[in-house]
Amino acid sequence: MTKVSNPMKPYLGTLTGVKDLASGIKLFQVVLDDATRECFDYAPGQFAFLSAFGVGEAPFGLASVPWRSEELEFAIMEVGTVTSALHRMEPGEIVGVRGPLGNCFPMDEFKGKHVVVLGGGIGGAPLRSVIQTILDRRADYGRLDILWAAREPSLLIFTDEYDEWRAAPDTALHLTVDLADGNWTGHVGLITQLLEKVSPSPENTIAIICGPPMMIKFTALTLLKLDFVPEQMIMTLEAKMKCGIGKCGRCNMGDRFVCIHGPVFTCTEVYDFLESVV
Amino acid sequence: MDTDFEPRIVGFLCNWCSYAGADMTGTSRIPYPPNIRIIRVPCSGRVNPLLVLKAFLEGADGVLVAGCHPGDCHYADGNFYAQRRYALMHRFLDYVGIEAGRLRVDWVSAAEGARFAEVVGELTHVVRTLGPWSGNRMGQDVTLPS
Amino acid sequence: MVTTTRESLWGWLDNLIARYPVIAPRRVEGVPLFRRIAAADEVAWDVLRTVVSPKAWLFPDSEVILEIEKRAGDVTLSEPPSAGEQILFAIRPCDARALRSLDAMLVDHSPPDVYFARRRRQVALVGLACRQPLVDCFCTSTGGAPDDPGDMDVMLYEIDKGYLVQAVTERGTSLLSGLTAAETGHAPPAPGSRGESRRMAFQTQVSVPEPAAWPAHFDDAYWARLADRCLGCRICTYVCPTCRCFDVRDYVTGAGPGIVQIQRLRAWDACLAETYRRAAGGHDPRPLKAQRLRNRFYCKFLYVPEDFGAIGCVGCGRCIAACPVNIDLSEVLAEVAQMVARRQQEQMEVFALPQTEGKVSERM
Amino acid sequence: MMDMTEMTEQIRVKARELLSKDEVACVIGYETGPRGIVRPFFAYEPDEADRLVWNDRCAHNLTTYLHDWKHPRGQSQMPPSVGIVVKACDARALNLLIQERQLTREWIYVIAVVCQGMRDGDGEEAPLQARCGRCAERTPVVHDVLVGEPTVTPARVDWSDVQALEVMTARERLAFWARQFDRCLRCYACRQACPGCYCYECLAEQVDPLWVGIGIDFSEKFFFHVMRAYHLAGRCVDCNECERVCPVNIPLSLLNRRIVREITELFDYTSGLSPDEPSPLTTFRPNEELTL
Repeated sequence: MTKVSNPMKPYLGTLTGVKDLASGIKLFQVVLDDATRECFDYAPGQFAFLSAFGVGEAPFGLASVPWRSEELEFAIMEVGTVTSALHRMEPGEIVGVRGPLGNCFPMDEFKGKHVVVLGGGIGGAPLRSVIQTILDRRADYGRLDILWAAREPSLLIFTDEYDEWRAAPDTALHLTVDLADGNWTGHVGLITQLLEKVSPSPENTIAIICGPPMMIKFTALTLLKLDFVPEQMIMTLEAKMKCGIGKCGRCNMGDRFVCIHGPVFTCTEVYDFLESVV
Repeated sequence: MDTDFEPRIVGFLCNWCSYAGADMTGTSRIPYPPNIRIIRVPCSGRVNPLLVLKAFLEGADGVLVAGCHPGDCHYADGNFYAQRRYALMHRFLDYVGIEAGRLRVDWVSAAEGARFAEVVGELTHVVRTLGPWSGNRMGQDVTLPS
Repeated sequence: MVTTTRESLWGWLDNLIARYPVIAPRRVEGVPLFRRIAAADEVAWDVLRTVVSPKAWLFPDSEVILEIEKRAGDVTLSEPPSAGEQILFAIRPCDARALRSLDAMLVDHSPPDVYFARRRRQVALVGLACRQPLVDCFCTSTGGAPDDPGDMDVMLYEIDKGYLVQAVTERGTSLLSGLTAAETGHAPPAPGSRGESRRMAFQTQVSVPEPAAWPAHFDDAYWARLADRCLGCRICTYVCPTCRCFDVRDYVTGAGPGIVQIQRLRAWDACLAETYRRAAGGHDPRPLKAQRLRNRFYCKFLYVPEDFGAIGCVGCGRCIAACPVNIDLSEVLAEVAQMVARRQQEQMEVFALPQTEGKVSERM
Repeated sequence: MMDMTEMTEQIRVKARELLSKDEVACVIGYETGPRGIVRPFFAYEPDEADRLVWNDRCAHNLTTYLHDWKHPRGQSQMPPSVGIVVKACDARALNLLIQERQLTREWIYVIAVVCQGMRDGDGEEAPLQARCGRCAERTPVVHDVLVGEPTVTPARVDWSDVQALEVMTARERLAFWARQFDRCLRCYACRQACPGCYCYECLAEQVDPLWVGIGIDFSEKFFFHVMRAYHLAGRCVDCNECERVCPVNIPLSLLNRRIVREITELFDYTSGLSPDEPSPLTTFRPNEELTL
């Protein structure tokens, strides 16, 4: 008997780990059931719906890479009903996972190029898979500059991994916060200001931006000022969505759907959208 | 009348008078029907009539809203607002198909343990006579012939 | 192709009703709607257009897509059983054609929506040709015809002494077995020919601007003016035969010791709704009513044709008839056509006068 | 009685004057669309004033549009002044909104029109709308300029439709409402058209707590409609827009009017007559005792 696949039916998975990442942000680690694990073949940039059964499901960018662990990892901030329900869950509980969905970062095309990664707050979560891909295949890529921003120090995510990132060859991590607290000794200011200070050369470089819409908009403008062209700028967009497969109609920006044509877009594509993303 | 029918009754009791009154019923060992499920609320004025409606739709056959006697409200006047709302809503719920007898709004003080038992007893009896409310999610048998 | 008397057709229909659920236009408290019928005489034959399109029977206003049971740390998911075969009876050509658009969006575009696809496979369409369009019908303007049997399994044409009956598909032929024919051997009318001959009877005729013409007018001030009177309700999208936006949420239906029963529901949603794009954090890329209303028209005439290769509007006229503030799709199309013409004119003038400054429209 | 053409002319003259003197940013009135259907119209330019009309098809309660003007174009500046054409029922809605601090009287220029009732259907002989037959207040209670001569028409007190329900048993009434709500699409046109419904997030769309689920079943629809009626208790001005816009003819006035009658009987209050008197459910009399 052939297996009838229903894209609206989630796979079942077990929460194997729930870790505090930052204030109000947790990392969720999910291992899918044996039968479905091999169906879930994903690449950096893709997303999946997580179900907290009884409350609902919502889409989240995959923050992990498949070769490091069989655990799927999602960094989730508590903002709405589904995320709150997830935050109340504990390891051992069962969640639903629907995916992988959407397109991915063209990591092969980036080979041999310098990469600038710009992450803003929780929006930076999908970039961790990009960073891990480059670190694990370090020789394939040029210089890696990670510009990592948050509203305040307590909201910086993946702080545990900064040492690994910093230790990698030809890799630099630049942190900034909009508002410093007493213990913060690093850069203070918007990511655009940090970007102007770091001022990466556009030569043979790809810039990848993830974050809230306003951050994406102004970071892209700053990159243009630094002589980047839109073709060199890649971003992932987020939108409220219900299906992830181009049916529910909700995530369109003009005639492009974030779920099926994205979530990864070049800046050129985004400027071509009929509708503004902000 | 369905003899096996045990009414499900939700009681919204104000923290300061009626909930204490219900406590008094228990400590005085006055028996009252076990059909009531009690929800403690700060004030009868807090009980949005829509909570009552929601209780019916989620499976209640009767609802009790009880608070301090007028003039005794812990918050000075919450029960006066409640009184106005329920004077209206009581009749309106009946109009949309929830018999007036299924909703009881009454004042029970912390000292009136016996009275609480009496109120619950009367309400349970009335609801038992009326039978299950058929508009709720459990029943779903509302498409009656015209 | 046969003819049959009214009595024979009713007899045949009663037979169908005995075997399948039959959904047909019926007056419910005076309101014409597609509802399941128990007997042939319940069919409202004179109803050209029900208030809500029959899509509701393939893509219901709300449906359970998953039954979820949580039991002591274990979760089981099950899909609801199929509704089985059903017949949409006396469906009009525009509504049947709209199902083709829904096919393109929900089934042909991979991965398919299994819920719609399953119902679609299991439905047979018995069409009824229109004889006289309503004032706001404009199917011929969108490439349809009031007597097009193309999307049907069986097509019925009202004639003076009964009905002309055409089996369009094999499924239609097998459905028709048992129908007593009065005369046989009629040649089927060429698709669309009868509509073509009656083209003048259509009071609403519009030329639908090509998809490629729309983007240039996205920022036109017209949309904000149009949206001034829009109430922001969802009538137009809910009565529309091609709208397919939906919302998904879980609902706890029952709980006991160690067990929770949940239904995952999906229900119609509308791009006109204020909360449609509002994300949990509060961000909303479409906060203005004008943006939301504009999206509806662009979806119909640009996005759906471009993304799914289907038509977004079949000209049934339901949104025109139902809009409480007379936002009239045919009028909007005419306005856009005028904008397109004006733009062409302006571009020609720009070529003629190289010094002319281009007008920059105000972005919403 | 003043001729409708003359009233149209007076509205146009006033609108043109307001717009050319920049006293208002816009005049909200009525126009006749290409299909001959009367619909709301927003005149921004003095020349557009000539599109305004007045006749017996100007049914829409335009005050509902004032909610869009409270936060014009998503900005936080003070709203511009708006001119608006109102009938008697609409004027009561204005009072309601002023009373509820939704708008200040100063930024509304009220072109009030003495109304002889609106008609349903096509043709000259079309019947008066049911609500207009019941209406006693033909002269608007708020105005900056009054178009037409003030009249009082004796109201035809008629509760027969409500009474027809009241003689049923509660179970029959439940079945009646189940039949009516069965058709409801949850398109929320009733809410959108209502001048009294202006919450930023309606209870029907709130997800936490979830009052109304997305399921289109009886309990969700029943809750929505009873909730809406209750939220309008002491506020509903009986303009009956909800019922008029309903695409599936749900007799919503039977809900609203029953509450209107209760409010009158219990509290001797009529909504929208004064911008100052508080709604009866937001106040109480000292030591009052009501039958519960």
